[in-house]
Amino acid sequence: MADVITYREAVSEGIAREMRRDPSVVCLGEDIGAAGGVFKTTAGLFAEFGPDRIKDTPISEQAIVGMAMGAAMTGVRPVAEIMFSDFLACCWDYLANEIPKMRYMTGGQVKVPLVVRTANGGGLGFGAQHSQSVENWALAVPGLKVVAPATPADVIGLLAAAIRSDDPVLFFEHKGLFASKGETAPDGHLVPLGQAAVARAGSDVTIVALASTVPLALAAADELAEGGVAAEVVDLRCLVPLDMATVLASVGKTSRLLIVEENPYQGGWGGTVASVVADEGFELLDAPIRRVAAECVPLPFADVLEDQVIPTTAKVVAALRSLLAY
Amino acid sequence: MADVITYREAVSEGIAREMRRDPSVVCLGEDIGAAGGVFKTTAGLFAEFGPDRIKDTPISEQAIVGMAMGAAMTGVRPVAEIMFSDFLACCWDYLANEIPKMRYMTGGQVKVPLVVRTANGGGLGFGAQHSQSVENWALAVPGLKVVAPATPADVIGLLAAAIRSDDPVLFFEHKGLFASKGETAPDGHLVPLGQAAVARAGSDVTIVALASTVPLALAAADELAEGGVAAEVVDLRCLVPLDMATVLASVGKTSRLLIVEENPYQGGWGGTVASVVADEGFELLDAPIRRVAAECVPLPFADVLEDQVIPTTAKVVAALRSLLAY
Amino acid sequence: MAVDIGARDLLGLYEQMSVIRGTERAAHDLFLAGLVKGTTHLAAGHEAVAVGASFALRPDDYVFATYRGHHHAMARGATPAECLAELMSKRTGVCKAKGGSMHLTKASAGMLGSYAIVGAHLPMAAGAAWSAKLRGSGQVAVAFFGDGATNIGALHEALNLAAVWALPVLFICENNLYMEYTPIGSVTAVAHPAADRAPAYLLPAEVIDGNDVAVVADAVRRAAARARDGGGPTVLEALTYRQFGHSRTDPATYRPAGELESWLARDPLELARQRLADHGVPQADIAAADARAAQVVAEAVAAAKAADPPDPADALTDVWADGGSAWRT
Amino acid sequence: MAVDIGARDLLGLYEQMSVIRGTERAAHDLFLAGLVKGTTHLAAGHEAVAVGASFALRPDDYVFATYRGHHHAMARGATPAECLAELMSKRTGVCKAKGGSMHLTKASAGMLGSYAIVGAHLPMAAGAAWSAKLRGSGQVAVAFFGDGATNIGALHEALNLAAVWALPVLFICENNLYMEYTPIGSVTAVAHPAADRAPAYLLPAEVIDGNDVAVVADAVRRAAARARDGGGPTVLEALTYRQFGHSRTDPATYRPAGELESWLARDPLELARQRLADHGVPQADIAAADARAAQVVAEAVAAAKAADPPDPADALTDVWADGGSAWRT
Ligand SMILES: Cc1ncc(C[n+]2csc(CCOP(=O)(O)OP(=O)(O)O)c2C)c(N)n1
Ligand SMILES: Cc1ncc(C[n+]2csc(CCOP(=O)(O)OP(=O)(O)O)c2C)c(N)n1
Ligand SMILES: [Mg+2]
Ligand SMILES: [Mg+2]
Repeated sequence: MADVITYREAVSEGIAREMRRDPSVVCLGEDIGAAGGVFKTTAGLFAEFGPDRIKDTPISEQAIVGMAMGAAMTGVRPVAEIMFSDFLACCWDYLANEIPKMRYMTGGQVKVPLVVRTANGGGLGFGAQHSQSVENWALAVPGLKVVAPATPADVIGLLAAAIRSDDPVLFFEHKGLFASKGETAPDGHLVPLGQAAVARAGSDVTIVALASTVPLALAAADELAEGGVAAEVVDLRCLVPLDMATVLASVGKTSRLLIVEENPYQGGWGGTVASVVADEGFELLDAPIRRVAAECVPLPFADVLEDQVIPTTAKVVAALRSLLAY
Repeated sequence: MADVITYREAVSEGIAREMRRDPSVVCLGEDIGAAGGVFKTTAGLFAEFGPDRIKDTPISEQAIVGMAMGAAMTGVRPVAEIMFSDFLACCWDYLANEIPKMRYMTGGQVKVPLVVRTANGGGLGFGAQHSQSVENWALAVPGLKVVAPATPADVIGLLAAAIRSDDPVLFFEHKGLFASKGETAPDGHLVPLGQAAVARAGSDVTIVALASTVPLALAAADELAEGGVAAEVVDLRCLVPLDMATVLASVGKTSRLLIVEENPYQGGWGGTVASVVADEGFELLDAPIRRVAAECVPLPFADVLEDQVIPTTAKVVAALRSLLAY
Repeated sequence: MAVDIGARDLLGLYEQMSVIRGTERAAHDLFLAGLVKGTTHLAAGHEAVAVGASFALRPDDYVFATYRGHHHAMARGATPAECLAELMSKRTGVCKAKGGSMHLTKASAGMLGSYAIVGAHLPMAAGAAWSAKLRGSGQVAVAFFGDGATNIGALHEALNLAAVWALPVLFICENNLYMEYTPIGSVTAVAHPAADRAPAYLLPAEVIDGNDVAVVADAVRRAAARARDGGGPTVLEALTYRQFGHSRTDPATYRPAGELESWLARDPLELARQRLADHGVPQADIAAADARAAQVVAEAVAAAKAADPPDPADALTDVWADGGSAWRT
Repeated sequence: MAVDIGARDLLGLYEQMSVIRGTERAAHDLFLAGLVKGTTHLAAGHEAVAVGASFALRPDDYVFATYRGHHHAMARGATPAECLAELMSKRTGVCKAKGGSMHLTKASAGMLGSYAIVGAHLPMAAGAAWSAKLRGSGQVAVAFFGDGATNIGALHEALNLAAVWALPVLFICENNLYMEYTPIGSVTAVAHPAADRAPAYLLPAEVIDGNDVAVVADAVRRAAARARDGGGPTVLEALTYRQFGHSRTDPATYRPAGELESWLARDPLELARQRLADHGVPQADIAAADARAAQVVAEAVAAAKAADPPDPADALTDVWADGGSAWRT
């Protein structure tokens, strides 16, 4: 039996494995050192790798990511932490305009092999500036790989792929999943970027999910299974590269597509998935494409309000029922 | 006959009309004063309104937009210029996390009536950091109104609506349109936010376009008209509020939808439009939904390369032909 | 330094601090009891900064605070009841439970918000000051910020522009030695992260005892007067200490032994009691003030507990000027 | 200040400056002729900063420059031909015509890019210095930036972190008095926008004559030596002037009368000629250097003109490590 670890532990485990393997991997961020990070996702790293490779920084998001970029251009593989994904807005220039464009603008001369890790998403009552799902900002920027794992094993396997990648990777860890548990990953485990996982097989309807919405989709599928409906759950794992082949293959089986995303509908990645299917998969569809997404509001503080805004299992179940009834 | 002005002139005309009407309207930005702006879109304002209402700033995008926010919260209506839309990344925190959330987070206590104007888009050989279409960053943020006019009259009418709005508005002026000409707008002209325009009526296929892609869509429609095809061109004018009613009504007539956008496909607003139609308009469609969008690359410098990346009339015509042949 | 607060005013300030301290303790207990969700950052220890500054400001001046802002909200007039109700996700919360602990705002009292992205509000305060200047209102804007905020880019941009435009804005740093768990001294070269940066903008600065309410009031009064006279911004660095951990249940084990104790000895309420004694205020008056404060806090806790949760439908209001949140037409 | 460049080296530096000046003039003419599209920012007048600094650096040191960076690219070893080809959108451009004038980069010569978002590259240079320190390579990183960049937040964050980590990085400001059309003095309170900020980070700073190649070389050599010895960063503010307008065809009418002329009298090439004369270098040698430079430029123009445009298929390469640009699988 494989050991069980938390998603939170998987983060530090995944980083530690790569740091042991490759001495050029270094970490920087706020309170990631002796404190082990505000989410304890870097716990133990400082003790094992010491102050040269695990660097506490001032509150300077631009310097954190900008320095990571300069280091990545010159022979180091930085793993930078931005504490909450909302704060990516404070260094967005680096992620939108600098890092992803470097290789292209220089005609291929310069690579930027870095990972920016960040705690994404809501559901914990942290309010409007500490709860957003901002993966769509990144999706719109050519040149960034975008990863968002849903399980501890995927955290480890995707961190390995991300840190070894010569492309810059934005790695979204979901706050709501930190306490969740799952099997750990065997030594050397690597999940290639751009391969979706079929988290549950089924033939009646396809649910496409990412990170926090994977457990919601699975719970909804369980609920429908009681009524004899077999839902297939596709965990995208990455937004870039986006594994549309797996999605289209699933829709080919089920003819029905529901997309579940934590971010607001407008501008959400579900629109990209839907539009590919509405084009290339048009003939596969027996029903409209539906999306369960967040409302167009900032994330409210009170949990009773937050529940109204972001997807819940109940909302996914309701959407599936209406889709199946079409 | 109405007078003809350029899109560029329409910007300063639109601002001037509001500044004359409302003494609380003030402008700030880099080189917007005596110099009249790098695109000459504020030409004449300094002479007419003087140094208190037209403020040159240092190169401090965070201070520009952050100060505009503080001023807007306290009885002034700032119109801030961010020279190139790419630089929104330098003050993204204000546009993503602060301005749009203020009213909601405070339970409705505080309004933020400001406009951030910026020169958006490519096609001029300005390279990867001065050419992006970044309207999708804004689309993904609840609480921002997003405007992108295609004609001089719309520039004036939408600026009036934006400046008078008690909601924060991100106003995208397209660099490629500055030199274009059109009828000016009558006194008091106001185009409400969230109303698309049918720029050309037709019954065979719907083309949804925005800003720079409106003239492309019209040119393509002209080309197809020679072959007897009547394309309807919907100019969205705003992304938020998004006028899906007009789009769905058009698709109801034509049963075919092509979306033309300058930004990359992944994460682009066309995905949002497509997914609404693939849901609510599913039964209206006789063909897959197609999108002509930019490639997943930073904007290259050389024009022969840039043409490969962003939409052109030829690409729109080709996409229409294939869609009509379906 | 001329500290000219009379005994009567001082006792009032003491009582305000006592109310804030009591509310912070209550918030702490309510958090441990599971009645405050999410996160919360207590300001116990910082009371003198908020209360002293508020005393020196006009009611129509503007205050911008951080996620550690309960004290500023209350010092400006938000009631303990509406603050605790906000923390406890109640309909009667000062922001209708939409903001939460980190975003307490009371616009009607010139408390223009608590901001949870470090440093972001510094330009906003400059903007409010610009607005005051444009309108000729004579108002001053104040930004309170932590030592940790002194290394973020927005600080630099705000100080420079405020200086060049000679805006009526005060930048008041609450230097409590720590960011979250990392000492500010380990990530800043200069000794005074705020005051030592002021010369880079030709701004005047003062390092003050942030635990002495009279000292704070005096420094803020002088800075505000200069700002109103067109003399531009001032940087004040108030030395203080947070008595709880950074947030929630942080046990603050990173503190060196004895540090907390030495600061507790200079607790702002204790310093105020000493000053009151120096002014000849009887112990009984102080005790009475404490008793009134305790009463206010107890009633606030009760009221917040008794209040209703928000109406779920309220989740979709207050995005736009029309009251709603629709993104399409 | 010890300026110990021998006559021979100085003549070499002069010739480099002459090549750069000639290339900038050619770029100007090619722009007016419609052969350079988009925009371009000429560095004529700034040559001494680039050439002096390069002389003082090791070949493996790192340089980060701005959109006004032709001089830095060439000083570090990019050829005039590949630079002009880039400006003219040719396949042989130093960035394959994907970057353009604002993004000249020659990584193999340690010229790690030209950046068009003001100030963004300052943290990058600090990061390269951090990398050098981690690898124990003894390399130094240099960021060149304009006076206008001194008011952007990234500067503050970079200077602070570089100071605290004692990184081997040099921050060299080319203060040419103007941003685009607005004088830096109108938006900055201190007299020296870069040097006067250094004390805020406990960093050493020097204001130097940026038009005197020997002065620049000397200051950079000393700063680089200190950085290599673990002494941390230095801020240098090089006073210089851009002889053309900001970009493209800007006629620079905002300049006060006589200003350009007074700076032309201190043209870096003229100053170098005076120094060469002081060293007893014959006029003929100087003329021969100019002639060689003119030849190089003429050949570069011819080569760039003759080169092919890029292959359209190249538009979709170089995004990812696999060479392509696919966003889906
Ligand atoms: C831009 C940004 N980076 C990081 C954080 C996370 N964070 C919240 S509080 C804090 C420490 C702030 O320290 P300081 O400014 O000294 O204020 P204090 O908490 O001591 O009052 C950090 C790093 C944030 N909220 N915003
Ligand atoms: C963040 C940002 N804001 C604005 C601009 C537009 N812009 C380009 S160059 C320039 C002036 C820069 O002045 P300075 O730093 O002095 O450099 P110089 O052009 O004088 O070499 C400005 C405002 C930009 N490129 N980036
Ligand atoms: Mg602190
Ligand atoms: Mg300059």
